[in-house]
Amino acid sequence: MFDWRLILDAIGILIYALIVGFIFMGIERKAMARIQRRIGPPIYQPIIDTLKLLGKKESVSHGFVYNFGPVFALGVSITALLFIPIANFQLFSSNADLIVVAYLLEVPMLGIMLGAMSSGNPYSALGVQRGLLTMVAMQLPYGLAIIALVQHWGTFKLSQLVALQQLQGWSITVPALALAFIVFDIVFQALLGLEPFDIITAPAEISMGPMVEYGGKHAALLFTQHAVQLFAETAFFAVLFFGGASNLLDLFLKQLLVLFIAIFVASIYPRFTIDQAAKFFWKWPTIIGIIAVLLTV
Amino acid sequence: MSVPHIGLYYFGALSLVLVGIYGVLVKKNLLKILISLSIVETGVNLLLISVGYITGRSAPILSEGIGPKQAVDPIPQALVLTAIVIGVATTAMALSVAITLYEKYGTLNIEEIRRLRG
Amino acid sequence: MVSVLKRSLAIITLLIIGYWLAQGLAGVPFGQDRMLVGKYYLENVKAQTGAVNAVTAIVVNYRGFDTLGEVTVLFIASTGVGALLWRRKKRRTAKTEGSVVLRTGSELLFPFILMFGTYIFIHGHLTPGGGFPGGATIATAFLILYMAFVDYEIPHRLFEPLEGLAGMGYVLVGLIGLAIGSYFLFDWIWQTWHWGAANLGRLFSGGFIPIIYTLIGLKVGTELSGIVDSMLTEEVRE
Amino acid sequence: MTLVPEAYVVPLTLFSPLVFGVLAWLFDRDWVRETLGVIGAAVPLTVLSLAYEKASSGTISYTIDTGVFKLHFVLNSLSWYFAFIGALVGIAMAFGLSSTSRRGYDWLFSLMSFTGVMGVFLARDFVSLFLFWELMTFGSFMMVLRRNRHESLKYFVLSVIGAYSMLLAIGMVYAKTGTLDYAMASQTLLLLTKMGGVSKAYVDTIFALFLLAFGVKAGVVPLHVWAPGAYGENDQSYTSFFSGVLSKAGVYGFIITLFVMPSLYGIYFAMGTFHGHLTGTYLIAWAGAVTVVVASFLAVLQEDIRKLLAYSSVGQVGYIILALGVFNGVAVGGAMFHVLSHAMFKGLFWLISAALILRTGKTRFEDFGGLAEKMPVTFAMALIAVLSLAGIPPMAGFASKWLIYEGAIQAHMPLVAGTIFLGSALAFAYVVRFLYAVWFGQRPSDLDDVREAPLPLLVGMTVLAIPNIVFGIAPGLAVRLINRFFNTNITVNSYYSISTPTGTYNALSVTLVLIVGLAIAGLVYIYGANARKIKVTNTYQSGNPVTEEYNLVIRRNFYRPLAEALDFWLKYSWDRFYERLANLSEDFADWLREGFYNGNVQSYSWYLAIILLILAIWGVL
Amino acid sequence: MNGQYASLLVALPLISAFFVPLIKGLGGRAIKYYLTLITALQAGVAAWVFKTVYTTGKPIIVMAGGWRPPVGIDLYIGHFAALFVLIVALVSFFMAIFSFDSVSTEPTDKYAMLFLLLMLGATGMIATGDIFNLFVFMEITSITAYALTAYNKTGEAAEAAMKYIVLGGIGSSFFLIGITLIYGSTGTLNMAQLAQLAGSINPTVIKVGLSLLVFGLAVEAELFPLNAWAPDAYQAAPHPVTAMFSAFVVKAGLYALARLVYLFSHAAGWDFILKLLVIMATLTVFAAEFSALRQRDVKRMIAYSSISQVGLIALALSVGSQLGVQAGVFHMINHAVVKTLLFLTVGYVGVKVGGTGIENFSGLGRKMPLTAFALTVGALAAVGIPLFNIFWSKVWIIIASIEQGYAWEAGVVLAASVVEAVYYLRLIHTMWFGGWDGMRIRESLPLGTIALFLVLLILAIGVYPNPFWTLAKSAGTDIFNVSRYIANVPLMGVGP
Repeated sequence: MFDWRLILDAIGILIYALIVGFIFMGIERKAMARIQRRIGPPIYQPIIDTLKLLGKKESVSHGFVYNFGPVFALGVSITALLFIPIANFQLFSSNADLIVVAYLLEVPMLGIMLGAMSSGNPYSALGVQRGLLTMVAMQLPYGLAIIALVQHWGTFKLSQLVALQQLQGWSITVPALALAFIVFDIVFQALLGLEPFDIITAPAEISMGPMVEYGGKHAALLFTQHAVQLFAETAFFAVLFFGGASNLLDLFLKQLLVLFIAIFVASIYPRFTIDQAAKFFWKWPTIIGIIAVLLTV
Repeated sequence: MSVPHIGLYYFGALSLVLVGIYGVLVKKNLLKILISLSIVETGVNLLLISVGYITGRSAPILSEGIGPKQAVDPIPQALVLTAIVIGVATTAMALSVAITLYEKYGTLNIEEIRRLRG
Repeated sequence: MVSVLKRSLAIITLLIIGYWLAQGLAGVPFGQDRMLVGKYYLENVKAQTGAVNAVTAIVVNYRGFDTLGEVTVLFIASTGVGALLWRRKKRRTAKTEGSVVLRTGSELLFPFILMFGTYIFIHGHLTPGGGFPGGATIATAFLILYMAFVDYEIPHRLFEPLEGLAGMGYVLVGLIGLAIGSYFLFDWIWQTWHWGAANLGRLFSGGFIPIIYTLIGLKVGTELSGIVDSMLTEEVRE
Repeated sequence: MTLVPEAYVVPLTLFSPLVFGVLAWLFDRDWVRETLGVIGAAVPLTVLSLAYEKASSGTISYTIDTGVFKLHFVLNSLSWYFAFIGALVGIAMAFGLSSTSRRGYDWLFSLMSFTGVMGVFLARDFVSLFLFWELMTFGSFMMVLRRNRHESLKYFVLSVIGAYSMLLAIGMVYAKTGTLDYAMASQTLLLLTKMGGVSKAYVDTIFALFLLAFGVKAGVVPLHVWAPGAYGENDQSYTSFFSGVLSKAGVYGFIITLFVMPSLYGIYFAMGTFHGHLTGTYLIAWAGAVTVVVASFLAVLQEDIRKLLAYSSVGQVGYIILALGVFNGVAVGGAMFHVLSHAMFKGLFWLISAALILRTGKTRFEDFGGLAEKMPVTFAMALIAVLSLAGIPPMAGFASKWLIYEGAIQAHMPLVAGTIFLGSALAFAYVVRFLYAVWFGQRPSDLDDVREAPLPLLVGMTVLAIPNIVFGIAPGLAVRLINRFFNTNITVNSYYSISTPTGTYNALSVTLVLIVGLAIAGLVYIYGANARKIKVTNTYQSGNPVTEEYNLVIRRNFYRPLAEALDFWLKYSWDRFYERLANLSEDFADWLREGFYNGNVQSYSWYLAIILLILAIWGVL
Repeated sequence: MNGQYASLLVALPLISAFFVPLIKGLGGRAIKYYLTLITALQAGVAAWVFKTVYTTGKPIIVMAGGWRPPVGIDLYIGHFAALFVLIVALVSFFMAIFSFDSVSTEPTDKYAMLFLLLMLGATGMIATGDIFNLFVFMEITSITAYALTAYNKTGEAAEAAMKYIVLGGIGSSFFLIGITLIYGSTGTLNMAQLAQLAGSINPTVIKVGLSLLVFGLAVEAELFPLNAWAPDAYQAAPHPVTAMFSAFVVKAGLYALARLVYLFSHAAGWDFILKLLVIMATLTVFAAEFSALRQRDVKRMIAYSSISQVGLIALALSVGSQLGVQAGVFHMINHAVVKTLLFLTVGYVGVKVGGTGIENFSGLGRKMPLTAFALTVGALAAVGIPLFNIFWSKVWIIIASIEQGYAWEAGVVLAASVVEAVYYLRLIHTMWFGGWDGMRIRESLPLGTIALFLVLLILAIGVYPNPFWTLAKSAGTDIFNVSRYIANVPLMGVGP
């Protein structure tokens, strides 16, 4: 039952996503630097870092679960990616739908946390706690945005969603879904762990949060995971709100657009503390989400 | 709400009963309560007897001269015989209990005899 | 202050209850002939029980069960009083000897009161009165002795068995009725043996009424004097 | 089917646990009691699995005539489904009990509640439902009574209030319809509602009473107060049965009111609609939603492992109630599937906590830590349970939650669906908190000699772990079974893929792609140099060494920020409210007794006079 | 042996009571043996009467003195009376055995007499067919009860007896006024004839008369405001006597109440009386349960619980439907069995451990395991746990009362029985899991066998209630179906 064409597509997309993901990370650092009026590292810097980390002679491990954590995270990110309809390649999206993908996008955090927790380092534990709390906080608005979307289009299948949006215009054009877009965008910041909600890694306070114990190839694994995750989430965002893409270039441009919105927001806002973040998420985004949901019922 | 006109005997017996109940409700001393109880019993017995009376007839002893038509209703008189003895029995029991109470509590005022409550 | 409120409240309640009872009694007008079963009794008392006094006939024969119950009530009273005032060793509470008049008078009158008591309960089926009044008079005889003498006590060893025997006698009469006439408390003397049918209105008539009344008289006499005795004695505290 | 004649199927499933329980209580020798107990729990499982095809196609009915009532039992596909789940968790409990409790007392009452729950599932008329309901409550109550009187009384009072409100409802139904059997009562009730023979208020009261009765047992929020105490203060392996299956009796009750008595459908219609949804079911949906949110928030903030699991169990049952309330095919199918998956992963969780408490003797999170190495098998089981409860795709938990998501959003109940999102995030949070506090981080010194859980307990865990994975990868199996008694419009493409009108979920493909992804990640991992294993205490802590006393760990108050964010809501607690209510009623009782029986003869005779006055006043008027 | 030998039921206890003074000299133990013998004989006679009534299906009419009713007094031993006289006899037999250990105060011969006459009074009340005879037997029961309550000669016992006498005295006097009114208007005292004439009596008289009768009997049957004497009397009386009080003395009062109320069902104002009884019964259950909640003395607690169960029976009887009366009778049987067991065990603990305070019960499970087990079974049965006997009758009573439209009353009763569950389960907890002072007490064999027999009976009725339910059904119809009652009584055509 193996149709080889699908496998080849999947591997091709995977490699493409990997490269584009690293480039997005590079763009992200470059853009932040440019905004802060400094030159910033070249765009392909993350690729070099990962290869350097992989090349290290030997690295430290705290036991099986510590190794299993990052591997699991990367594995799930790859799975999530393969279920999103990337441009004209349907990949596996026929036998899973919006809810499954939304869940798969959140599961990598469990992988990272498994590794962080088993490292026994209190900073990583603090990082885990903050990561979970952010996730809890943003889950309600995230859910409301998705519900509004689904209620409007009436289907969960991503491919069908893309087809409908091709016909009737992007989701943003619909007023109610515009509100959902705003909510989803705020939530998107937290999903990526960017500035206003990057309490998880919080470089200054708890030295990279969960990733504090990671070094060598574990750190490399996490960078690749972050790249794939970045690509998958931007693609998911594009599919949901910008009507997916007919070809890769079209998808790339939309992903860049989403990325730049996130970068601009990230470079402006200072960091929320965790209970401020929770209170914030449960005030404005939830209210807008409820309005969006009630409009589309 | 017409005032019910009842015979003098009924009135007397009924008022005895009411006086007795009044005594039980108001008096504090146990002996007075027991006395008012026996007043109630006498009142009731009187009532029982007066129900059986038929005007113009004599006691139901059917010796010569008094036939079935001239005798009063005998049943209440038979019943009252038993009722009186029951009254005596209750009063005897009550008095012996009062004796023990006085022995144990040293008083007959029912306000103080209240160990068993709640 | 409270007691005045309480008394007035009591009076009001009792007036209402009185009015209500009076309304009920008004339905049973005084002095009218409403006899139903009573009329049957009056018509056949002589034929069926041989007693002239309809009340005693009803008390002993027709409604004998009531009297049996009622004798038990008195028995319970005396046992109850005995149980409650029971002390291991008792002695008379009287302190002062009766006056000369009382002492000699009581000694003289004692036998006559006894005789009068026995007369009442033997002639129960003829004259008014019966076992209970007779027994009461006998008890008063002993009461007088108690009042007269400081150390007089009724012969307990005689009275208690007598009381039991009299009670048992009554029930035995009933059981014999069950055995002979197949009905409990059946008047076998009058109904089956037809004794004393001839001399209606004289002593030897009235079926088993005189026998029962003698038993009741003895029983009541001993019981009431027993009650008097327990009330007039107190515990000997060593 | 020839092995067990049809006539014996129902009585065997019903009464064998109780009989063996009594035997185990009588022959209180060490290994005799355990074997009897396990046999008692195994009989229903074997008999039910043997009677599978007979029950799924037709029905096996059985009647006991006790003179006073005719108790009527039926084993059809619906009751078979619930009874089988009960039996499965029951056998796991039996294995668990054989290692955690050494007392005939526990065996007697656990197996008595087993019989009670079986009776509730198989009952076909109200009186047998009520009888076995009381038996189940009494059995579970006695288990808690031995350990903590206050909690047990709180549990007993609430469940007896539930049971008696059910009796009231039964009485009201009997008064109007004259029969006690489900089917006949429902027909006549439907006719009466149509012909207006019975007033709407009457129907509403019946519904409210049933809702109260089943809500108490299912632990709907205002009535959930007994759950932490009853589940916590108990032999943990029995709690796997208690919270896994007994709460399903409450859910089964909702199903009875919603589906088994079709005419009650009529009742729900008679109750009118509330912008598009039946008021009755809308209420149930919102009750479930509130339960999910409140219970999950409370679960996250707990410090004691048993309390956390108890609140989480209340929350998960809240999901089921919510899905039943949504009342469209997919959601109800999801609810039934969640009944199965909840029983599996919650039972597993409780067995794990039984193992932990048995081995370490500790119950608070701050005393645990770093047990992953010491109890590897239990840790693996814990991972499966965590994945399943959090709803991670390859596990059964995800499949049922996915169906509930689909159903809720399809039925245009947006806010209720929103609560599901919040609930599942909270579930994820408290499950990871459990993982961190118990299994990872620095191990306190007194836990160094902890041994692995005993064998019977491990067997019990595997019995519950396997279905989690099997139904995770092959949800079609369970949905085909559910479709046999409910016409949920979930189409089963094949044993591993199910699809609803609006979405599909191919569990096998997700798992396969996951494995492929892990393989790729593994390759990347192996490509790097091999790693040197170091002790847990050797960590980057900007210089200061990690020692025994100076052991930085945040197991206590793991979610303090969340508690601060919620402090406005945490001021109110249902528990304190009920406590005050109980004291109020006891003081009232004291006042009444002191006031009325005040020992004074005069006041007593005044009472007599008052009664005479009442009679007189009535007579005079 | 024709039916008339049933009169032995009354004659036997009477003649043996009168015989006791003769054997006074033989000492306490001999008298107790004598007492057990007599109660055993009475049980035999009662069993014979039970067999004849239930095999022939026709009630035995004992006509005292050979006179057919209404001329003479008749004992109507129907299905209910036969059943309950047997229960009275059996309970007395058990309590006679129990008296060996528990009654030590001195005049045991007088105790034996009073014991027998209490049994006689209750049997008479149940069997009699004549309202004045009912009054006489009620008085016999009450006066024996006064004597027995005060029997322990302590201050509390005398106080309890005094309260009982004052309230009982008022109650019986008004009962007598009721009889006077009814006799005055009808001219007969026989119940069957009264039932025939009930319709034709002048309405005001029957309204006042019936309410007075009900009032008098309500004092005896412990309905709400009138049962203030009951807890004290139960607590102060010797243990076997308390068991007899709750097992059948109250039942006799309740039966008489039900019999009289249903006799006058054609009279005017009847349904108001029923409504009043229902309200009083519900209040009884409510007040008694709540008063038992924080009791320090277990015997008084169980007394309150017995009063509340009696209230439940009264509710069932006054609901006014055949099903209700049958359920009420079934509850009477169950309640008699359970309360005998409870008072037996609590009394035995009181005797052995010295006092029935709750502290004496802590750790009873290890101190006196058999008694503790019997007490637990009794308590669980009283609460109404399934597989025990009271569960069935309580369910039927609730259904019957709801069917008659008393849903609110049923609700209150259920709320009250939640309270009952609380205090019984607190007792069970203190018994099995309370602190234990280490010493184990040997339990006597005869009492153990009685307790076990009662436990087995409870479980038997609980698991398979059919035989007892058919008994209760026929007994219930016997009370409710007045026309059959009139047909059975061979009335002489007396009167104008």
